[in-house]
Amino acid sequence: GCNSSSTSNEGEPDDSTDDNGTEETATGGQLVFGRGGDSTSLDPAATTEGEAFKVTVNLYETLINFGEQDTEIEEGLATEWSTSEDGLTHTLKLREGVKFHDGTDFNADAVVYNFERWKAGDKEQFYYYNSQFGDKIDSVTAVDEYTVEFKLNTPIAPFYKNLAMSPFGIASPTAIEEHGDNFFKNPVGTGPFKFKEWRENDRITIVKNEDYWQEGLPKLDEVIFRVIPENSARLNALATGEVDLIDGVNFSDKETIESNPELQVFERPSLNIGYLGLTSTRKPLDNKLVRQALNHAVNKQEIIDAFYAGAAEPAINPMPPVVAGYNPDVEDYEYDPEKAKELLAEAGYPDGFEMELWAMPVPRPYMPEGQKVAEALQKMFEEIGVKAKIVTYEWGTYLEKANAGEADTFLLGWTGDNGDADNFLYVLLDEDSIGSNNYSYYKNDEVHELLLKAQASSDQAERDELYKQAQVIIKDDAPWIPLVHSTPLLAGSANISNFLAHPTGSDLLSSVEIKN
Amino acid sequence: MAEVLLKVDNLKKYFPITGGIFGQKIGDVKAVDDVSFYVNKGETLGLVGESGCGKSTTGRVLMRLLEPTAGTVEFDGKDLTKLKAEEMRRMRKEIQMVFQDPFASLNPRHTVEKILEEPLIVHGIKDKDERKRRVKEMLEVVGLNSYHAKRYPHQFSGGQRQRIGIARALMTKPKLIIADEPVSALDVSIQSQVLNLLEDLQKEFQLTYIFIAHDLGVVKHISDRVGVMYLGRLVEITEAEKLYEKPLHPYTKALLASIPIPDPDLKQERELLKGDLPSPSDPPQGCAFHTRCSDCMEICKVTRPELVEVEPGHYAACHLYNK
Amino acid sequence: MLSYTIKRLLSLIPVLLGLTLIVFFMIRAIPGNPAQIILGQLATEEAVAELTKQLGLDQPWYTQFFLYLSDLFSGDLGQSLRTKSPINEEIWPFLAATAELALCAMLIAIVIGVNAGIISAWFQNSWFDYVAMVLALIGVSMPIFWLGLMEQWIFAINLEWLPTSGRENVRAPIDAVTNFYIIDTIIQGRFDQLWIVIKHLILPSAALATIPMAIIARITRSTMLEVMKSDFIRTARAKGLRMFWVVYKHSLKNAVIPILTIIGLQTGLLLGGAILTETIFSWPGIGRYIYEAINYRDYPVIQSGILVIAVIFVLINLIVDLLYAVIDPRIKYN
Amino acid sequence: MTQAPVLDVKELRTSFISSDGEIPAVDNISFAVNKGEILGIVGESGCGKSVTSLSIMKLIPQPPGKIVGGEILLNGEDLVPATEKRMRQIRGNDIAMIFQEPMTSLNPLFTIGNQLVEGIILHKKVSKKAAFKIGVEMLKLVGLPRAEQIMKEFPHQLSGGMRQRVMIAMALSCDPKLLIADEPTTALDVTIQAQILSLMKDLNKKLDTAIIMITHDLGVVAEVCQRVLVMYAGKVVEEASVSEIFKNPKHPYTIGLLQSVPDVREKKERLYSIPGNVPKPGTITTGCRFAARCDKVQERCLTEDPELYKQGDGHYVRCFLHASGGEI
Amino acid sequence: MELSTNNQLQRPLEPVEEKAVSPWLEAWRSFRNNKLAVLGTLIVLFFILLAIFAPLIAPEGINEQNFEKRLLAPSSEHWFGTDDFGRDIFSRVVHGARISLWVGFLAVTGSIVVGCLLGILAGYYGKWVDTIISRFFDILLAFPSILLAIAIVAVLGPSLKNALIAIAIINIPNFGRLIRSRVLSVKQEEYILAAKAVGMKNSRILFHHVMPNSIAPIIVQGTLAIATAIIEAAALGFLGLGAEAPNPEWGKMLTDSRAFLVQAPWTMIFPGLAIMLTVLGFNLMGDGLRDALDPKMKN
Ligand SMILES: Nc1ncnc2c1ncn2[C@@H]1O[C@H](COP(=O)(O)OP(=O)(O)OP(=O)(O)O)[C@@H](O)[C@H]1O
Ligand SMILES: Nc1ncnc2c1ncn2[C@@H]1O[C@H](COP(=O)(O)OP(=O)(O)OP(=O)(O)O)[C@@H](O)[C@H]1O
Ligand SMILES: [Mg+2]
Ligand SMILES: [Mg+2]
Repeated sequence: GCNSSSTSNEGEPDDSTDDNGTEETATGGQLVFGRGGDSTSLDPAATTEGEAFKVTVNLYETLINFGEQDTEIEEGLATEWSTSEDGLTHTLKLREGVKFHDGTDFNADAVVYNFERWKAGDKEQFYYYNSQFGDKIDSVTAVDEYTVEFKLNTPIAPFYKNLAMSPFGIASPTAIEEHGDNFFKNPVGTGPFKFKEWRENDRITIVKNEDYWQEGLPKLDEVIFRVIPENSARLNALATGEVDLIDGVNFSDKETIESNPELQVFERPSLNIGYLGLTSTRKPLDNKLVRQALNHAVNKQEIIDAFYAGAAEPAINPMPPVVAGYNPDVEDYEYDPEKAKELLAEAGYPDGFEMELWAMPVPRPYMPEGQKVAEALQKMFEEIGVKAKIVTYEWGTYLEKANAGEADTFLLGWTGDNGDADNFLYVLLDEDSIGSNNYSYYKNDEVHELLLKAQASSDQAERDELYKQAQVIIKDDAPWIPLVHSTPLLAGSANISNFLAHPTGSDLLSSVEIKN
Repeated sequence: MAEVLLKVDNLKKYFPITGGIFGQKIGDVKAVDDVSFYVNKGETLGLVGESGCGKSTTGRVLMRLLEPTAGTVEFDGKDLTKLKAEEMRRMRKEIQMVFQDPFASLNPRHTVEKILEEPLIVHGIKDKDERKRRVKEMLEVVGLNSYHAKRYPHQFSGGQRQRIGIARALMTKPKLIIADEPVSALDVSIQSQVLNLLEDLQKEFQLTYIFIAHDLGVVKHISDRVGVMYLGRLVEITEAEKLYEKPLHPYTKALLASIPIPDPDLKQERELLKGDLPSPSDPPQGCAFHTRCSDCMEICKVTRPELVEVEPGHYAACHLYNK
Repeated sequence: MLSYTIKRLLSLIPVLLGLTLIVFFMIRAIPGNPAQIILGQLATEEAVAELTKQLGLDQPWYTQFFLYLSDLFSGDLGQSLRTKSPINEEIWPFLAATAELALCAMLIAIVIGVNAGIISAWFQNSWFDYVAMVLALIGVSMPIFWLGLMEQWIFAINLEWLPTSGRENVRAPIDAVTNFYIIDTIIQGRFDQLWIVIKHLILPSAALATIPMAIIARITRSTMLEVMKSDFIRTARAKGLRMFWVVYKHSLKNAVIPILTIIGLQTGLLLGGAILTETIFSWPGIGRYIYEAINYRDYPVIQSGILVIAVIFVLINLIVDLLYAVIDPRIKYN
Repeated sequence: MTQAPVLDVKELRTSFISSDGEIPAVDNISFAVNKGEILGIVGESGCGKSVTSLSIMKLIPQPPGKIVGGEILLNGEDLVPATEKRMRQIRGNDIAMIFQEPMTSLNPLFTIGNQLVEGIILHKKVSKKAAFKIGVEMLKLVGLPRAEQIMKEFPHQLSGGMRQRVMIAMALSCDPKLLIADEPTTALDVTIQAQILSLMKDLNKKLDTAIIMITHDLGVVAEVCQRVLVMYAGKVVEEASVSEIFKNPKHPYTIGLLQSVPDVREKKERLYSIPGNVPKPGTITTGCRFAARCDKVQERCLTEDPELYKQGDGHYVRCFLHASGGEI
Repeated sequence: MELSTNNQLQRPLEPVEEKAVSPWLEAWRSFRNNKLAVLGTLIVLFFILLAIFAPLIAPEGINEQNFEKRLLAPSSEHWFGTDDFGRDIFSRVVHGARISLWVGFLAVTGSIVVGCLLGILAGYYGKWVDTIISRFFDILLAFPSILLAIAIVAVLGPSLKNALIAIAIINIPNFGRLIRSRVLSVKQEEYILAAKAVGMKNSRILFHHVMPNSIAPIIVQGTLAIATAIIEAAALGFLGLGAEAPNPEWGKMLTDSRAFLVQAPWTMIFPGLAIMLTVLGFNLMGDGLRDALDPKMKN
């Protein structure tokens, strides 16, 4: 297992520090956070995994922060920032007097060190850096001890939003050097909590950072992230008080939890889309009419009522409405099996056809019950004469095969990283993204042009307009059946207060309080 | 002199004992060790000896149900040990066997008819009615009824089963029958029925028997000549009368003396053999019997005595007569 | 005895080798390139090729296999692709968790199963016999995943007597030394925690114990019945021995070999078969460890995980074999 | 022989309950064993010899077996109603038993010493050490060499004859008044059988233990017994002293039996044989059970059940031919 | 003391009219008298009938989704309640019998065929053939079976068919070993020696003596194996590695309803009971068959 390398000064065994801690502070207390999977790395830059960020967001801080429950930008480790006219130079003023958990100072050199480290790595090592910034950052320099200057090759429209993403948490250069390859197991940041122990597939323990720069934070003494893979088992553990807070709550349990006075439900604002991809290179889905017909066949509200307990809204566009650039004027294909049949007949399939419908084997926030949604869809398609065979693989294979275009239709979804439209439309539907996140092999030159243009622009209004145009085209082409924007649920004991679920899925726990 | 049907020379059968780390051979069980004898046409040769002395093994090696380690078995002028598998298979028509355990030697899932028919099928009698007829005949011959044909072995008593076993052996009209303790598992009153049957059949079909038993009374009753085995070796062989009246080998003497006689007045003071039968995997040096022999001499501990003709037709393997 | 042990150990080599080979091939037959999986959906082709090379996956299979074997010989189980930790270290807590669960389950199964079997045989055709054997039959017919869920529903959720899942109270975690928490709490003198650990063990081990318990009870009963028919039992009774001694001394020792065989077999099966129970009770055990590794195409983990279980399984059977010789003087191993 | 018998069995009936109903394996058997006497019981397989002996020990497997009637008087005490506890005191102490199969009658997993000492400690209430000493003595008594060593050995290390000696030693270790030997030599070779028989005769003389010798070998009977019981299909068909049985057998079955044994002394041209098979128990319910195989069968044999008719001093026959007490 | 023969008054020595009683008939008689075995057979028959007449018994079918009727408790309309699709659980359980029985039967048949082939080869030819095949069995048996099944399904991809194949594979060594040991022990029997002595060819001995005497244990083992195969299929279904939606496979029904354990326990109770009962039925029947057929218990 992973031994605790407690950064506290006392060299005493863990339990004694632990006990002292609880006795000393009046607030404090311990929060056990039950979740579905373990982190694979605690070096946020080196991973793409949501489960990792859930922990690292509490260990590291980013230069810019998102809002408490939105993706607006706020002060983080940087207190002021400014952009040059041409949009190519960004200057950030850093917070003073912040220390890393290992006692070293946070300053401009540390920021530069981190960026250079990421820049030196390739896409495999530091995915988000390469996808969000990549070669577009020319240089990062320390102007003085607390000022950093970024020079870009081309403007990056969502530059600050990107900086606020969890992967760009600033780590202690000393610790990076010291731990080398094992840094991912020994995280050192400036965040409200310090890393204590990691037992793989079981739990990660983080403890209060006594020297945190924000007065009075964090409230908790200790947070334990505990792995309970099964959703219902996790809820059971919450109900019996073994854990205090859980994510991945089945929508179907919402009512039960709400009716229990000892529990409460938290809703995570939606920043996601769940959809059924229609691989447009595969027969007969290469026919637009067929794709539209399938769109007409789906009763989204029924799915939402049955599997989301109403905690979702039907998706019309490939991005959630909260994201700037959302086009509210696009109309959805209404649920109309007759129409669907007509379209099919028009496309040359009056008797329907057979196809595969791939269902995700794992619960995701945008689709906690992929298998069941698939079953419901299967039934709906049957109504219009399309026989869908439900197919599933383990998650790794699933993605790989879908990526290779082997699926006729497949369930999938996306949770936004930074709340920018680019992070949905370009990433998911641009032809550049075929082979990465464009699983449906959708290709439309017009859309491609619009998206590239939006990417290059730093005028938000112009960008919004471009994205709106793109959505209209995409709607007509129907490369997907956009299904839902879910409001993922969390649940906690009634003792918890001040917990705010963040749309990105990484929840900062510094102001959470618990009455024991 | 009568015609010799079977002649066995220097027959040996060793079973390997495996062991050690690699399961390699670490020794031999000399189940049959250099045995020679002959059987005349139409006679019964009895083989007696204590349990484990190699009687059954001898019987099986003769038919090549076990491959001999060494030696020759000449049957009707042919050396059986040299025959190819297929030739031997055909030859089995001529030599048949009756087994000791009437419960184990009949396939529990076959009807009597099937059991008896099989030898005919195997030896190429294709006509079904012909086979059926012969089965019926044979059942009558061994004292069963033709209505028994459809029944299964478990529906018969031990004695009846042994009759079925005998019938099976007779189906192919063999010349020689090796009977391996055919009556040991039977009760006295049934035993005599089977013995009588065997004798009747011998007369009727001019059969030759090798009759293996450990009951000296039975052997004497049925045999013309008797061979006595001890630890894989033949220690004495001669005509039955002679053997019982004037045994030569000390082991034979002791054996005869051990038989309880069903006559309360005849409570003779007998000489009991000391000790137990040594293990055939580690037989004593020299004469195998010397450890229990009351007449043991020095030479007995060193040299193995040969089977010699002490008197006409009376062979013994003992140094007492080896001059 | 020693030479027998050596002989048996040597004879394990082909089995283990074959096992390794089969696992090796099977893992490679699982669709999906591990390099791709590790790098995620967005990796470039060159990067995948690079990592493929780095992992040695481009080598011919026999080279890969022999490399793997030579690592195994030096006691190196390889490195997890996912966590990049040496499997030697990583696997232990999972193995220990499963072992603790399995041993606990086996203990329950043996104590109850053997005694129920003995008493059933002793009082053949009594009501106890009937009830015990019907229960045992239901036991062998029980889908344990269902039983586990029902247990959870009744005892953890409705009655709230026992915790629903996990090994410990995460609020006051146990400092793992051996990773056998019962032992850990005892050597650390934390007896309040010992109780908690035991409470966590009860439901999963009860679920896991069901089938072996039922099987052991049935085997015990039938072998005891057979043994109790034997001549030497009649001898013992003819001596005037108390039935208790006849049963527990003379009969049991003779019935022990088949019982032991089943116990060995079941213990081995539990180690790998605990995966369902582990899933239901969120037990951080080896079954789940391997199961998750399959999802991630973590070749080395799957390979070594299965191998470790198989080796343990084979070793348990070896121990059982050696125990035969201790119990039965007739089995002379030379 | 006016002395009170050690064991007096009166009208013992033992049945087995099966799906076909109640099958009497032992049907109204009466006999007595006197002190120091060797009583032989002969008969074909399945005629109820073992059931008789197990009934005396009350070791009939129950169910399906059951003693349904009669008395078993051991020194006047009726064992039929005796409790299991009382029986445990009697078994091995007052009545000891040895069995046919020396190979399987010893527990293979315990040392000879362990098994020998067990009974001694139980009945003689002595220390382990003392019991061990007695055990060694007993082994020496039955003529086993290196007794101390054998105490530490396991049954499989001994030959059949040695094991049977151990069984005898075990049986005699608590000075029983009665020893039941159920075919003790059937599984042994002739030479070993002779050793064991002579040992038993010696011990009988030396210790004055009464012995019930069950066998199917008439030679053995002639050799060791004083009195004989001939059983057929669960019933005693003839009882007499040994010399009477051999010189003057009366029951057709006894006669047939004696005639069908091939004799080493003289060669008969043809053996006599009793036709037919031993009936399965329970199949014959009326008349004399031997009637089907008897060549002297009369009308009434098929309908009436003959009684044991007294034929003079201690000679009883269950045959209508001798109903008047005369001879043919 | 002379003995005359030929007495008129002989009672028949045996009843002539006694019928031929084949060992099978004998086994059937003893099976019939075994109450538990009969009970087991009735249970199995019951489920077989359910499977055959499923469309008549439960005409509602397996996939009548009706979201208005989600998670209804058992009632006269829906005996076992409804699931989260509003589907009638009774209908699904009834149709599920088809899948479970079919999987159990096919998987076991498959392993019997392959296992027997290998087992006969090993037992009959001995030497290196035996060594190789036995080692192969040893290796397969050294895997914990469920893990092996999971791995096989991982290789083949999760589906009912592949689950069936995986179950068949993991059961092969059981049958292989059984047959091998049967062949070896039958080979030792005296009646085989007798057959050889008669001059029978090996192939004939194999087919006329060894095989018929091995059928009984295969039937017994096969019945019991169907029981385990049903559980194994359900376990794979439970792990999401078995039947595809909307097949009402019992194990899959259990996982699908795990979330409703508290809210709607009937969604779990009935499929679980169905598995248990079917398996119990096969186990009882197998036990009964063992008692009736295994020659060791006879005599
Ligand atoms: N297949 C075998 N493998 C090894 N040893 C064997 C084999 N068959 C027989 N033996 C040994 O060979 C010796 C002679 O056995 P065999 O069966 O011929 O004796 P027997 O005289 O027929 O004895 P019995 O009177 O008990 O039938 C015995 O010691 C036996 O253990
Ligand atoms: N446990 C039992 N269950 C049913 N019937 C039994 C049982 N034991 C004995 N019998 C029946 O009782 C009858 C007498 O058996 P017993 O063992 O006394 O015969 P035996 O004279 O000792 O025969 P053997 O010479 O074969 O030992 C047998 O026919 C048998 O069918
Ligand atoms: Mg023999
Ligand atoms: Mg008996």
